[in-house]
Amino acid sequence: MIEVRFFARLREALGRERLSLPLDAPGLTVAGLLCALDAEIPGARAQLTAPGIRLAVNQTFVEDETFTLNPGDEIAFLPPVTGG
Amino acid sequence: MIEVRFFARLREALGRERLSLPLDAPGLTVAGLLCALDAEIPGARAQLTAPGIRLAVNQTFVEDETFTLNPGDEIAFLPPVTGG
Amino acid sequence: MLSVAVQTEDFSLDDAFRRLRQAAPGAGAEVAFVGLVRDQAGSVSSLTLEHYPGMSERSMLAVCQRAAERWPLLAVEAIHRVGTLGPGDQIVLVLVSSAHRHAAFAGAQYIMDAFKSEVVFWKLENRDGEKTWIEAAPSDRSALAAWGEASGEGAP
Amino acid sequence: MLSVAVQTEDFSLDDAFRRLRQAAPGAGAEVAFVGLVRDQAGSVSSLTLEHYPGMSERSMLAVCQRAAERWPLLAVEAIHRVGTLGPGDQIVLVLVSSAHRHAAFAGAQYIMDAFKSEVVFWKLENRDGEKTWIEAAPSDRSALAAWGEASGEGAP
Repeated sequence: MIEVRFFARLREALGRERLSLPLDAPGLTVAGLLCALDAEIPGARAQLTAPGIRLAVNQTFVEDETFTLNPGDEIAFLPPVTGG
Repeated sequence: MIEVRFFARLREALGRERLSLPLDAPGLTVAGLLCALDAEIPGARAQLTAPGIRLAVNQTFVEDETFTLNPGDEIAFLPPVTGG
Repeated sequence: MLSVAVQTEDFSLDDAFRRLRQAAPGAGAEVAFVGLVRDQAGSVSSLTLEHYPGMSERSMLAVCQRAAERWPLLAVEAIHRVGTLGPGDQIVLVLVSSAHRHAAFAGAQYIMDAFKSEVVFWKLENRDGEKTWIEAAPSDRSALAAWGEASGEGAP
Repeated sequence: MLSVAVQTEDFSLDDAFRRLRQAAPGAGAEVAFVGLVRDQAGSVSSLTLEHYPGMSERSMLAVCQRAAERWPLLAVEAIHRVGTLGPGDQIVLVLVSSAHRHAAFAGAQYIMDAFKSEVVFWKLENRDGEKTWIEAAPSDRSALAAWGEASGEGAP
């Protein structure tokens, strides 16, 4: 299983906060995950790859769509942040 | 009368904190006051005009030795400050 | 000695200064920054802060560590609130100590500049019933860039 | 809203922040600087602060006024202690508020830089029984010069 989380305005736009996908295929990349998410939530891919959206795998930023995921990973899609 | 005050290491070096001088002559300048002080406390002039010593008349800095004093003025000699 | 916390409760400034001094005695200079919900005249507003639990603390700590590597800071304490806050409420505290004032000022200001565009918090402003997600201003990104860093770790 | 005080008593940070907020509500950013007697390992020391009553307050106020003309500060509170202080004791507090953080940081840092070489306080350090008058370091004068000002009002 892979855990997917959406925050702030992405959570509102997609109408959900988290999602578990049974993607245990070895070698699954971020690009592959985006396809699977678009199948699950139509239009999600465009929202998740919009300018400013960043991705964290197990709470570390990842920039590369060829990054390989492992079962049990937590993937989060993060709109532009503003702390402080 | 003119009130003269010495602070910090000047106070220690001259061995006094304040002094009243009966200088009511019109047109007395800072330079004239320095002469009067040197007569009162031998060697005071060198101490009071050493680099870094500043002068305040009625709590306002004065740079000019031709500045004219008035009876009742308070003149303070200030070593280099360090607040904060 | 770096300490970060994310919490819904308000924080006491006296308590924070006391902890800072216990953590690292011997400081000569302390700088505190407090961010507040601005009380903008003419419109009742509130601010709801959301975060990514775990990652928010990690991102705060990463910023504080970078500051402590760059300036000789003795201690850093950062507290960020989440949840719904009203005008005048305290949002964030950054408190640093050092032997000298310039390191303390630079460290605190750097941490705040980095918090604005790096730590994973989001702000939803509610003004007269209209809700808007606030994003870091371009000036926030240029503020961080002025320290000689791209905004965001690992950003291209 | 500028407030300055010279006192022998210690000051409470919570009280100072409370007064600042009452004086000027609506701020979004507050910066506090606290200067402490440094606790230097290996030598018991104390610091005795002397001032020119009346002129010390005027010189502090003049610095705060210049800061408030240069940055959009909402309120400034400055407290400077005098008398004999021991290691770890609070010496000075500068607390400013503004709508935005950069003005608050700049205002507080400018005030401290100017305090170091302009306000009429003197410090006598007592270390292992040896007493030394502390003078502003050359770095203090260059810190103020970096703001585009000669050190000391009316200086040539």
